[in-house]
Amino acid sequence: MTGEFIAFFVLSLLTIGGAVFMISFTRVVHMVISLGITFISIAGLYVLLGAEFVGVAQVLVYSGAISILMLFGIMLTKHDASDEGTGNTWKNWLSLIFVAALFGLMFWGIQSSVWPAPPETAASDVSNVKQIGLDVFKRYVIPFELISVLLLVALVGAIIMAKKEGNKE
Amino acid sequence: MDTLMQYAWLIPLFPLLAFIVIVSFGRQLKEGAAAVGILFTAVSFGLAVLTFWQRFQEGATDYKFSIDWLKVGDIVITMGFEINQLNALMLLIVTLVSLLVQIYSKGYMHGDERFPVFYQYLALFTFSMLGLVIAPNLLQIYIFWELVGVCSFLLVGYYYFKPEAKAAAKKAFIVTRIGDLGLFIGICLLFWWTGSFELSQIFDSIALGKLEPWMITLAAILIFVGAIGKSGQFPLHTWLPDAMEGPTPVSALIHAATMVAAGVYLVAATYPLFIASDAALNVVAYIGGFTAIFAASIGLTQKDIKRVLAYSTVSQLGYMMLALGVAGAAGYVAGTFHLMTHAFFKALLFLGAGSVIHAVHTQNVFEMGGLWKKMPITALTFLIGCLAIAGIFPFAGFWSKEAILGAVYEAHRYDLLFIAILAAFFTAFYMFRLFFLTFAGEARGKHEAHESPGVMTGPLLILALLAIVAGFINTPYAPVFGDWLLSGEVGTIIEDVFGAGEGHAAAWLQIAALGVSILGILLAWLMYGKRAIPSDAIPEAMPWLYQLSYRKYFVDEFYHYVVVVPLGWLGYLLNLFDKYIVDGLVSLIAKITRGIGALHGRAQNGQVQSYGAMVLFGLLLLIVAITLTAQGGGVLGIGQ
Amino acid sequence: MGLANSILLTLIVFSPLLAVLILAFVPRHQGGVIKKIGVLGTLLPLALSLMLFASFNYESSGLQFTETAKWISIPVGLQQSGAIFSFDLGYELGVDGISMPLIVLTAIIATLAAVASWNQKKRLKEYFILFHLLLIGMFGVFASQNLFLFFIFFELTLVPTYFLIGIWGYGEREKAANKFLLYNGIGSAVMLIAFIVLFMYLNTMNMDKIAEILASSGNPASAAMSPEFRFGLFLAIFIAFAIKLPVFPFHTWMLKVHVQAPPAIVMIHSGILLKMGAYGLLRMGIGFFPEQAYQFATWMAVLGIINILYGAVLAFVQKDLKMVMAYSSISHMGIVLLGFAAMNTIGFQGAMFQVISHGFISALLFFLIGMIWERTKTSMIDELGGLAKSMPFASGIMLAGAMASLGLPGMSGFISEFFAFLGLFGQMPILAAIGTLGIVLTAVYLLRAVLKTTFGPTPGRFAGVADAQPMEVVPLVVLLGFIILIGVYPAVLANPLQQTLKTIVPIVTGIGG
Amino acid sequence: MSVSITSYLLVALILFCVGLYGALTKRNAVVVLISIELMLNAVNINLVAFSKYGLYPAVTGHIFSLFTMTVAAAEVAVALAILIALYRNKETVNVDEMDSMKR
Repeated sequence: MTGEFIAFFVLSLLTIGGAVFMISFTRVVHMVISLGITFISIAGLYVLLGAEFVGVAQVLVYSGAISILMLFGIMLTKHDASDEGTGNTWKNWLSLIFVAALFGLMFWGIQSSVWPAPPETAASDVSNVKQIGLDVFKRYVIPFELISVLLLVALVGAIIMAKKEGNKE
Repeated sequence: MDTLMQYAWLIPLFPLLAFIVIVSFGRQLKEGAAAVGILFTAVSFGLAVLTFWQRFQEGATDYKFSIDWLKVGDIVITMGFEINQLNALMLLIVTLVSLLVQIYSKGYMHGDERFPVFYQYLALFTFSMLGLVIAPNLLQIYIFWELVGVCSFLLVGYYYFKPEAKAAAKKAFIVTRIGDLGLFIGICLLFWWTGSFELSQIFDSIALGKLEPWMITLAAILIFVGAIGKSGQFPLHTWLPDAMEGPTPVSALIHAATMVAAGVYLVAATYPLFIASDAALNVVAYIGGFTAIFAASIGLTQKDIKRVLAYSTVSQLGYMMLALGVAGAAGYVAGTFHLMTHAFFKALLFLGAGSVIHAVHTQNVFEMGGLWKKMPITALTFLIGCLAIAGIFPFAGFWSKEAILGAVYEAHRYDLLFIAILAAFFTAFYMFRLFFLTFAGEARGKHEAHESPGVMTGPLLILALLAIVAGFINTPYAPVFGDWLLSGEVGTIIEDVFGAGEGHAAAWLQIAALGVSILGILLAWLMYGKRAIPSDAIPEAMPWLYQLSYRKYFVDEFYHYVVVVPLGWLGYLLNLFDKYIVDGLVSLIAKITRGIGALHGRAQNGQVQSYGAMVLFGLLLLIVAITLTAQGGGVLGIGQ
Repeated sequence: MGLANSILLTLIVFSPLLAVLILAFVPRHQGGVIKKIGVLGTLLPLALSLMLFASFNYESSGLQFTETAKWISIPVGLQQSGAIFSFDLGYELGVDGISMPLIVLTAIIATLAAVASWNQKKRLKEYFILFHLLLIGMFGVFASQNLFLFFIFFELTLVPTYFLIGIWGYGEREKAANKFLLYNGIGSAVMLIAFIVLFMYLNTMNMDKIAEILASSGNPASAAMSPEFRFGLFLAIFIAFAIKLPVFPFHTWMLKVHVQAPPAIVMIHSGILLKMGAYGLLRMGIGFFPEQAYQFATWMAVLGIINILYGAVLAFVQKDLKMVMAYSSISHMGIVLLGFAAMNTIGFQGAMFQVISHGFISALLFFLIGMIWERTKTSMIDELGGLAKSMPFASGIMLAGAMASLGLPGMSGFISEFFAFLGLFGQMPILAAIGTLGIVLTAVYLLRAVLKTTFGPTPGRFAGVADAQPMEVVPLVVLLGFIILIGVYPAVLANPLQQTLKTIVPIVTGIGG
Repeated sequence: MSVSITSYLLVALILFCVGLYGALTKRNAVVVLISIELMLNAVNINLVAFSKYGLYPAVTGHIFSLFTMTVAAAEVAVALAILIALYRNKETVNVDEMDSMKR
């Protein structure tokens, strides 16, 4: 029972628990809090996996930006808590069955597959931030640039769409 | 003199001309149509007399002429005409009766709205009947056979607005058609077996032994089935009494003298076929015999004057069939002879009945009576007819009936002889029952009867004369007619097979037959003339027997429930089958297709999440499929 | 004359186009003018087809008035020699003894049907344009000697018929039209598959050539097709045309069409369009695969008998006069099958006679039913009655038509019935004997229907009904005239048929023994 | 004993399934969006896990998860913009009622 295992256990419990609560809560604040917990726990998982940079980015982007964005999204639109309850139960059950089936299949796949033995030592002591930086700006420079363009376009597009129309008409 | 027979084809042509003229100018002619019909038929009659006379003089060689009508492959089908003894005789009978009936109709149908139509049909019938009797081949016989059937149908349904007439016409057509079916099949089979429709060639083939015995029997019986239909023999007799719905002259012409005799004529014309098969002859004889007694027993109780006569016709036709079936030259002569005499006296009886109906406007004999004084000519001629049909010396019926009895006796068919004599007794009884009820006693109906006009009584007198004298051409002492008839080609074949038959009964048989007839008349007189015996004694004593006879042995009902009703049911069943199974199957396929479409349509509900679920489901299926099919190759099956 | 004869068929086939063009320029509201053009337009093909009839050579057994032109050529590859190898589809027309009478029949019925359309009121312009397009299709079917061309014309008949039924029909017209299109579309699809297979194997679409290649056992293309394969092809063609004929159990579409379509179209439909089934069966089914047809003959006979008896029994219980006639058509088409099943000259002749004669008879009867419907607004047998009183002429013709239909000698129906059965008696006497029952049943149901309509007491509401008008007398008299002409002098039809049938039958019987 | 890759994969799988269920059943569009984010995160966990325990450990997994985050961020931004626009017009963010393409 190493410390790593305990950390993993706790973090994954928080992740899944947060996700499940997020799905089942009906009040906005609760949802966003549980969402934040999930995201942060995932960041912890990343750190556990030796991906500190990704973990930090996760905290920045997801826990920081996206959760807040979602909060705004929910608050800006009319939120009626009672709405959720009247969903189509028949559809819910069907979806549940499908999802469970998918889970079963995947679980079976994961369990029955042979995985390579975990490496004896950690890959390298070189901070993977540097490694990432090297790779991003050498090998993946074009996707990186494209992503930036995508972000720009998304930014502009989001502004245009969310802007109030009809003022000039 | 040979030239005259070459023009025999004109005989049927004149009535056809009359038909065309009346069809074209019927509306203008009005009652003048009668004149046209009579005139053209008279010409035909003249020609027929000349032809007959020539035949009578010359005898021997038959005259035959034909033209190509149709080529089918290598087979040439011809149309033509043939004059032999039998034809010549039939020509004479048909033209004579037709002429007389047309003259008579001028009075009987006077004032009818569709007067020209009536003559139109009569002319067409005369044409068809004449065409039938001069036909040299079976195909032509069949063609005219059907045509006379149609004319009969048209004339029975002449009073088209009467539902009974409609039903009777339909029945007449369909029932005879059932018989025609036999003829049709027989003709087709004979064609394939002998390669020809020509009667002469068929006879040759039989003579040469080309046909197996069973073929001959089958063909003969099939042809006889045609005759059964046309001549109203049991079991296809039911149409004939119903056919009395037609105007009475029609009954006289078609349903007594000529068309119904066509069956007998057909058997006589194809007689070489029949005599080659004993079985076929027996069938003819027994059906004929049975019909004779069967119809006679029904005739005993009928109340409608025309129906009595109709059953009498059926019975007499059975007599003729009996004669033909008993075999031999004697039977052949006797049957044909009776055909001729019967044509005269039965036409006479019908026309007489028509005259009575014309006067009293009812057909129920129990509403007549006492007409002897009011319509003397009609009564007298009717009496002559009755005497003739009852076979009283020296009327025509005596000689022909006696010839039949003789033929049967000679052939040692005592069972048939007994039937024939019994039938003769019945005949005498019901004919005189009819006579006494109609003419004797007191008037029972409310009617001002008076004698019919001359145009109607004229034909009656002529026919009465013939009914008296026609028998003398074939007395046992001078069988002129028989000798002549057997001198033709067909006659020669018959004589070859059987040898010349004497065909006349021993004296005791003559006396016995006469005695039986007189007994019948006496009984009728006692019951209906003098009323010494109450006429309802038998009905009261044995009601079931009376009912059986009066209701015609329930044959009609039997057919209705055994044939007509099941056919209707079958039809309804098949209709349902057609609607719901045959068509339903197709509709079902269409519906399934549409249903599947609708199902998919419902899935297209615009709900993104449903689509998502669907996609998920598809993904699952794919994964399962790939996992199952790629064994040992890992999840994606790439490993191999 | 030379030139005219050399393109006579093209002229006949496309002559209705003239009327279409003229009609296209006539204003919609001038109904009278449109009607006149519609009727007069049919006279041109009639005249031309009578010319065809007159100059037809009765001695020759082969094709006449042939026309050939290159039409479509699809290059598909190079041969070893370097020449381009291509599929050629020619424009090939021609008539022989079978198709010539059918063309004349088409022209006659078309003219009469146009006359019968005189009382049509709705959307006249479109009606007559479609009518003439339909004509082109029908002429083309009978004149084309190329399978591809045949198929195109065959389809060309479907489309106008679909609209003619669907727009101008009675109550359930759309349903009837859909059903018509569905069935015939399936039939066409099956036929097209068979044609394509033939084309793939034989590389020609010319009917004569196909028959020739298939008959010669030495030809490699012919040798490549096994008897079983040929049987399959024969069955495909049989089914395709059996739907058209129609043969049980493919008949239900026809009932709807006959009940719902306007009378003039039913005349054409029952008079000619059904006949395309018989024509195709003889020309392509039996003509291409005589051996297989011979093997199939017993089944054909059985199907024929089923058709006859089934149609007759069902006609007996129908309540609607039109349904009676529709089932009667089924029954009569059974006789065509019987004639084919006989596989001898007599049978074929009977079948072809039946095709022509039923064309006239059914046209006549449906025309009469249309007349009755127009006057009484009903065609239910139970509601009708006693029409002989108020319309004696029409009733008389109706009776005559019924008599012709049930095979009265002296009328065309008899000749066909007689020869079809006679032919079959030579091959399968027992089946033939069963089939003859149909003769009686025909009489039963026809008399029931016709007598109920015309005989009996006249109900008051029909007392004032008018008899046939001059414009109606013409078709009635002409049709009856043809029926009687063929009945009395069948050689008029037998002579052209003769030589052609002689060429088909030896193939058939030569193999079958 | 260290944590095996299967454990990480399992966690990711559970997260993915929860997200999927949410995406398929929730009626509020924003919640659906969040669920989708959860699914993306699950994928990210897989990527990172493989980058450590995979057949060829490398940082490529990290880079890919970074890209995914970026794209997800862009996606969320645009999606929320669409939702707001939609809400302005239709007064609802209910997924059930967003079927105007069908109507």
